[in-house]
Amino acid sequence: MPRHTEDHRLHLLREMLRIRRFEEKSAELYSAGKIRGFLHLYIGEEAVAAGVMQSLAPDDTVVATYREHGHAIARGVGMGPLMAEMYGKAEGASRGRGGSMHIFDAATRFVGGNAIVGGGLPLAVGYALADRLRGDARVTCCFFGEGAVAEGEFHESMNLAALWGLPVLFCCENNLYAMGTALQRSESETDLALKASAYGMPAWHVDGMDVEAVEAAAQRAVTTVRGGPGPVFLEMRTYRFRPHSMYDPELYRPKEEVAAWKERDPISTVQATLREQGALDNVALEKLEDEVAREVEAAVAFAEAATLESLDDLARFVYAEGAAE
Amino acid sequence: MPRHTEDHRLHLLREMLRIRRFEEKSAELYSAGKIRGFLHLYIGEEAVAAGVMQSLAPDDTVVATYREHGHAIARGVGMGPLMAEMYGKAEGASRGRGGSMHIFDAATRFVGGNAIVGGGLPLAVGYALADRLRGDARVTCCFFGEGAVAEGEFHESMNLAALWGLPVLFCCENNLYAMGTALQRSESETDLALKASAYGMPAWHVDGMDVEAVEAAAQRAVTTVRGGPGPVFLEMRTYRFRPHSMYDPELYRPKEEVAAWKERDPISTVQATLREQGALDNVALEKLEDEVAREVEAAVAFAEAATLESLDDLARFVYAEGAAE
Amino acid sequence: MTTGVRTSYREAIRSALREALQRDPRVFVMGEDVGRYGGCYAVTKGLLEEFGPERVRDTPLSESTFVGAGIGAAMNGMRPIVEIMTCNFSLLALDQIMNNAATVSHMSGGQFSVPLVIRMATGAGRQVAAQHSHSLEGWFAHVPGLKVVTPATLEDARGMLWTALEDPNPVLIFEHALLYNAEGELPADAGPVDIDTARVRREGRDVSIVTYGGSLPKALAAAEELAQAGVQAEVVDLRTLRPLDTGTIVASVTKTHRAVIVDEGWRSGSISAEVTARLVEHCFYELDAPVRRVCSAEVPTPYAKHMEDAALPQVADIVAATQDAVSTVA
Amino acid sequence: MTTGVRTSYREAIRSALREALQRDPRVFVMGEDVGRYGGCYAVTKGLLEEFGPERVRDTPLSESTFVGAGIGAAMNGMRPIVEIMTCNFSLLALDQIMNNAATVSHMSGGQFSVPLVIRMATGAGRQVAAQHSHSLEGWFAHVPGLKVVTPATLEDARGMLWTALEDPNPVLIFEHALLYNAEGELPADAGPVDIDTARVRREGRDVSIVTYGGSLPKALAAAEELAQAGVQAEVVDLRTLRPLDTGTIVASVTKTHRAVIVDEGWRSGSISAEVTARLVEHCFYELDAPVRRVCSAEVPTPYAKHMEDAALPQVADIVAATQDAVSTVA
Ligand SMILES: Cc1ncc(C[n+]2csc(CCOP(=O)(O)OP(=O)(O)O)c2C)c(N)n1
Ligand SMILES: Cc1ncc(C[n+]2csc(CCOP(=O)(O)OP(=O)(O)O)c2C)c(N)n1
Ligand SMILES: [Mg+2]
Ligand SMILES: [Mg+2]
Repeated sequence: MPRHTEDHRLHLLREMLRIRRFEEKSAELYSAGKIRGFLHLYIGEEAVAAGVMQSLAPDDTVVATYREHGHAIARGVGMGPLMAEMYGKAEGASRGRGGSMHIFDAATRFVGGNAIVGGGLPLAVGYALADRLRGDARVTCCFFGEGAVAEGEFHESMNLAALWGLPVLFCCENNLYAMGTALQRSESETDLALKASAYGMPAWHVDGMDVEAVEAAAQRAVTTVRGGPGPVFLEMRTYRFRPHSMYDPELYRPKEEVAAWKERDPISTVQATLREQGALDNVALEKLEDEVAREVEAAVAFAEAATLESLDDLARFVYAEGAAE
Repeated sequence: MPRHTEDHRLHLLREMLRIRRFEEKSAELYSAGKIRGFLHLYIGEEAVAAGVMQSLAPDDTVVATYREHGHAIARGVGMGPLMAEMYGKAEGASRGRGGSMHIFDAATRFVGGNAIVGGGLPLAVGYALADRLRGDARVTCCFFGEGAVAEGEFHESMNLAALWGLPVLFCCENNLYAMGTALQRSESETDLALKASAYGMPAWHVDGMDVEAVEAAAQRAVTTVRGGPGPVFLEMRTYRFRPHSMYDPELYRPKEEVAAWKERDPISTVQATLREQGALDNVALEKLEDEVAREVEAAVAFAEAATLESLDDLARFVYAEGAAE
Repeated sequence: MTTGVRTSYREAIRSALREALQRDPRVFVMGEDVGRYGGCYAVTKGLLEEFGPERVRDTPLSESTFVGAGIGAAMNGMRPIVEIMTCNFSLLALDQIMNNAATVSHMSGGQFSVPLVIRMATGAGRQVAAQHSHSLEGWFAHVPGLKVVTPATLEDARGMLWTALEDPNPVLIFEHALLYNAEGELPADAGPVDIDTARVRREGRDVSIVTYGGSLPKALAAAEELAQAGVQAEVVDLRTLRPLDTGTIVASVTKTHRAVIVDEGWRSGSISAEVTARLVEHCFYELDAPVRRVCSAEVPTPYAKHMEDAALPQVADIVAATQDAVSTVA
Repeated sequence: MTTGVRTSYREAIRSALREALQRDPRVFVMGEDVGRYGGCYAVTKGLLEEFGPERVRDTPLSESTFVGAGIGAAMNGMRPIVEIMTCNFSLLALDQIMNNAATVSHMSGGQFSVPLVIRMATGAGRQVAAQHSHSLEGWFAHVPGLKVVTPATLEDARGMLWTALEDPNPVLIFEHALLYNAEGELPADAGPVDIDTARVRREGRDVSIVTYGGSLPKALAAAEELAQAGVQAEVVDLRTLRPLDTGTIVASVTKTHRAVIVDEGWRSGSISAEVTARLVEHCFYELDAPVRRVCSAEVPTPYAKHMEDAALPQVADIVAATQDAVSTVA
C-alpha cells in the first residue's frame, strides 16, 4: 500500500528531483558536446517513473524505452555509470556501447534502454514467461509511449500476455505525442485503457502528473499482477515539457498547451503539498536540492574521470564470452 | 438489399455448388498428382464467399487468402484459368507462377491469393486509400481467417483504416482453427466482433453457415462502408469440413465436432429451404448439378489442354514490363 | 562409433529436441502448431504428449512477439527453442532478431546474453511458390551477433541443436524442408557436434564444390557423376554460415585450385558471393580459374514444376559448372 | 547545363518531392512525422503546408501496414512515396517489402505491378548506436523484384526520385543521413537521371575504388590523398545496388587491374562481396591483385565516438587498402 506519510512524500520529491536535475545537466552537457547521439529527456514525466518504481521489488524486472533516464534513476541505476555511458566511457552502464538510448543494468534487472518503438514489449512478455515457467513470483514492468500502441508488437504482446496469463505490468506513458504525431492522429480509439481492456485484461488510467496517484495505481496494479494470473495495463496521462529530442523544433503543439501542462509540474505539486503540511520549508528544500546537485556533480565527475574503452575490445561482447551456464 | 426470391436462392445454391464441386475435383486431382504444392480447401465455408460476393459491385476490390478458390469462383474468376493455374500452366490465372495460393485476376479486381497470414490486410488498406484519394466510391473487401487476428498487421490495419476512415470491409472467416490452433488458444478475447469494435468501427458477427444471413449482413456492411467514412468488421462464424491442407492429420479437433458442423452444411440448408418452398425437386437439382459438373469438367479440360510457359520466360514479370503509365 | 540406428532427418531433430527437454528443465519449445497439430513438418510430433503444454507451447500467429518473447525468456535464464514454421515468416520477426537478439549482448556491454535457439524450415522444391520458398540462411548470415547453422546430415540434424543450446548466443538453425525425409544410419549415442567448422564430405583433388544444407545431396550426386567422367571433386559442407570457416574452404581450394559454390539463395548477394570474396582475399594466387556460382535464379520462386526446377540449382547445373571450372586453362 | 544554384542534398530531395507532388496528382507522401513534425531529417518540411494532409500523410507508428498500404495504393493506380524514417525500422516492414512488393508482379503473371517508391535514411556516424545505425541497402539488394538506389550526389538526390516514380517497380531509395547537409551547385532545371548505371566519379589508371552512397565522399577524399602520393585512383559510384551495373565496374577494373570496394555494410555478405564475385566472374584474368574490401566492422554499431569511428570505413582505411592493392605485385 502507498505510504502517504510526509517522509515518503519527501522521498518521492527527492526521486523526481534527482531525475529532473540529472536531465537538466544532461541537456547542458549535450549542448557542450560532451553527450552525443540522440538524447530524449523525461522532464515533466518524472512522476511516472518515480511513482511506479515504488511498487516494484528488487527482484522484479524493468523494461524501458529510449527515454529511460527517469526509469533508470528511479530504479536505482547509479547516476555515475549512467552519465559515463552518455559520455561513451568504459565505466558507463553499457561500457560506452549503448549511449543514452541503451542503458542496461543487470544488477537492478534494468533491461534497456530499447530504441525501437514497441520493441521492448515482446522482451517483457518473455521475461514474464520465464518467471512463470520457473515459478518465480516476479513482475515484469514494461514502459512504452502511447505511440507504441499503434505498432503490431503492442497488439501481439498484449494478446500473448493475457492469453498465457503472464505477470506483466504494461505501463503506457501517454504524453499525447509520438514525436510530432498527436494521439488522435495515431489511434482511432484514443481511450487507451478501453482499448487495452479489449484484450481481456484489467486496464485503468491515472493522472501521470500526480506522483502519489501514480504510486497508488501502480501499487494496485502490481498487487493484481502478483496475485495473478495475468497482466494489467496502466495508462499514465502525462506530458513532456521538452522537445522530443534535441533536434525537434516543436512545430506541432501550441505553446499554450505546453504552458498549461507546465502548470501541473509534478515536482511543484508535491512541493506545494509538503509546504502546506509544513513538512518542507526553503531551508529543507535547499538542502534537498543541494544533495541532489551533489549527486549529479559526482556523476559528472565520475564520467569525466572515466576512461575510453580500448579499441582492441571493439568486437568484445558481439558474442557472449564463455559458454552459457 | 438481399433479394430473397427463389431465383436468387437458387443462384446462391449454384454458387456454393460451383465452389464445392470445383474443390472436390481439385482434391481428386491433387491425389492424382496433377495439382501440387499446398492446397487449402474451402469446403464447408462456401456460404461466406457466395454470400459476401453478392453485395459487391464489379468495380469493388477483393483481397483474399491462400484458401481462396471459393472467393475467386464467387467473384467471377473463370474456373478454367483457376484450374489451369493449379496445373501450373501458362493459361493459368497467374500464368502458372502462383498456384493454388496465389490466384490473381485483374479483370475482376481479385488481388490474390495471399499466403502470408495477415499479409493481405495492409494491401486492402492501401487499395481503399487509393480509392479515397481519387474519390472513387469503391469498397475493398478483405478476407482473412480468425488466426490472422493475432498478427500485428491485423491491429495496424484495423487502426489505420478506422483512423483514416477508409472504405474497407474486413471479412473475418472464423472457422475456429488456425491450422491446429483453436481460437481460444490464440486469442485472449474470443469475441472477435467485440475486439474489432475497440478500434472504433462498426463490428458484428453472422452465422457463416447461412448463406442468406451472410448476404444480408454483407449487404448491410457494404452499404455502411459505401456511405462512409470508415470500415466495417464482419465476423463470419463458419467451419472447414476438411483438414487445413492436404497434409494435415487433424489430430486437434474431435470427430464429433466436425460431424456436428457438417449437419449445418450450408448447401444442404439452402437445398432444404428450396425443397420446402417447392422451388427445387430432384430433377431440378440434377440439372443444376449437371451444369456445375460440366463447368468443372470444362475447366479441367482447359487446364489439361493448356500449355507450359516457355522457360525462356522464367524471369519475365520479375520486373514489370514497360514503363508505368 | 557404435552401431547405427536407421532414422530420418526429421526423427534426428525430434530426438534432439526430446533429449534437450529431458536434459535441461530450462528448455522449452514454442511456436505455431508445435503441439496439438503435431508440428508443421511433424518434427515436434509427440512432444506435447510427453512434456505437456507448458514446455511445448502452441503460440498464436504472432511471429514478432513469440520470437521476442523467446529472446526475453533467454535473457531471463531459460533456454527457449523457438520454431518459426518456415523462414518465410521470419521476415515478420526480423526486428526482434536483428535489433534485439543480435545486439543485446554488445549493446549492454556484455551484461546480458541471449542463449536462444530459433529453428526454421527453409528452401524450395515443393511447388509452394513465391511466399513459401525462400532460402534466407545466407541472408541472415550477414548479421553480427547471430550464429547461423545449416545441418545437412543426420548427424548434424541431431547434434547441432545440442551445441546450439550450449551456446550463449542466438543460434538460428535452418532445416531444408526437402531433407526431413532423408534417411540413414545414426549412432544411437550420437551427441553434440561443433557448430563452427566446415567439413569435407568427399575428398577430391581437381575442384572444390562448396555448399551447405539442402544443396549438399545435390553436390554429392554431382561429384559422383563427375567421378564417372574422371573429375575428382572435393565437396565441402559449410555447415555454419556465420561464423564462416574460411580456413577449411581455403585449404580445400589451395589443394584443388578451382571452386564451384552451390547455394540455393538468390545469386546476387547470397552467401556464395561471400565465399567467393573470402577465396579472393585468402587464396587469390591459388585460383587457377574464376570461381563459379550455381545459385537460384533471381526470381520469386514460381509454382509450376518445370519453372521451379529451372529456378533452383540442379545436379546437372553443378556438373556443368564444375566441368567448366576444370576445363578452364589457367 | 544551366548555371547552378547552391543547394543541399536535403533540399534537392525536398524539391524533387515537391515537383513530383506538383506534376502528378497520383503522387502522395506518407510516413511517420512527414507532416506536422516537419520530417525526421527535415526533408519533407513545408510540404504539408503546400499540399495538405491528404497528400502529405502523417502515419501512426505502424511500419508494416503503412508500407503495405503503399503497395496496395500503388497496385491501385497511385504513385505513393512512402518514407520509412530510417532503414532500421524497415525490419518491421520486411514481410510487406519482400513477400508482397517484390513478388506481386511475377506471382500474378504480370497482371499487377507495384510502382512504389520507398525512401529511407541509412547509415551510421551520428553516435546513435546499434538500433539506429544500420546500412541495409546492400542487404535489400539481394531481393529480386526490388530496385535499390543510393544517391550520393545532389544531382542523384534530385533526379533519382523522378526516375523511380516513373519506374513500374518498387524502388527503394537509401539516403545516407550524413549526406543531408552536403552542399553544392545544382542546375536549376536538374531533371531525372537514370537509375540503372554506375558512374565513374573520378578517373584514374592505377586502381578502381568502387563505392556508393555515404562512402563516396570518403572514397573521393582518399583518392585525393592518394593522388598526392602519386597513385591515380578511379572512383566508381555504383549508384544503384540492384540491378548492379556489372559493365561499368568491369570496364574500370579491366583498365586499372586492381580494385578496392568501400561499403558501409557489415563486411560478411555485404554488397562488397557481390561486387567481388562479379569481378571474379567477369574479369578474373584482368585482376593483378586480390580485391580489397573496406567495410564496417562486424559489430552492432557502438555509441562511443572512438568506437563508432573505428567500426566504420574511414578515409585512412581506404587509403591504406588502396596503397596495399597497388603495391601488390602480380
Ligand atoms: C519502430 C520505430 N519507428 C520509429 C521510430 C522513431 N521514433 C523514435 S521515438 C518516436 C515516437 C514514439 O512516441 P511514444 O511511443 O509516444 O513515446 P514518447 O517519445 O512520447 O515517450 C518515433 C517515431 C523508432 N524509434 N522505432
Ligand atoms: C505469417 C504466417 N505464419 C504462419 C503461416 C502458416 N499458416 C498458413 S495457414 C495458417 C493458419 C491460418 O489460420 P486462419 O487465419 O484462421 O485461416 P484458415 O486457414 O483457418 O482459413 C498458418 C499458421 C503463414 N502462412 N503465414
Ligand atoms: Mg508519446
Ligand atoms: Mg481459421
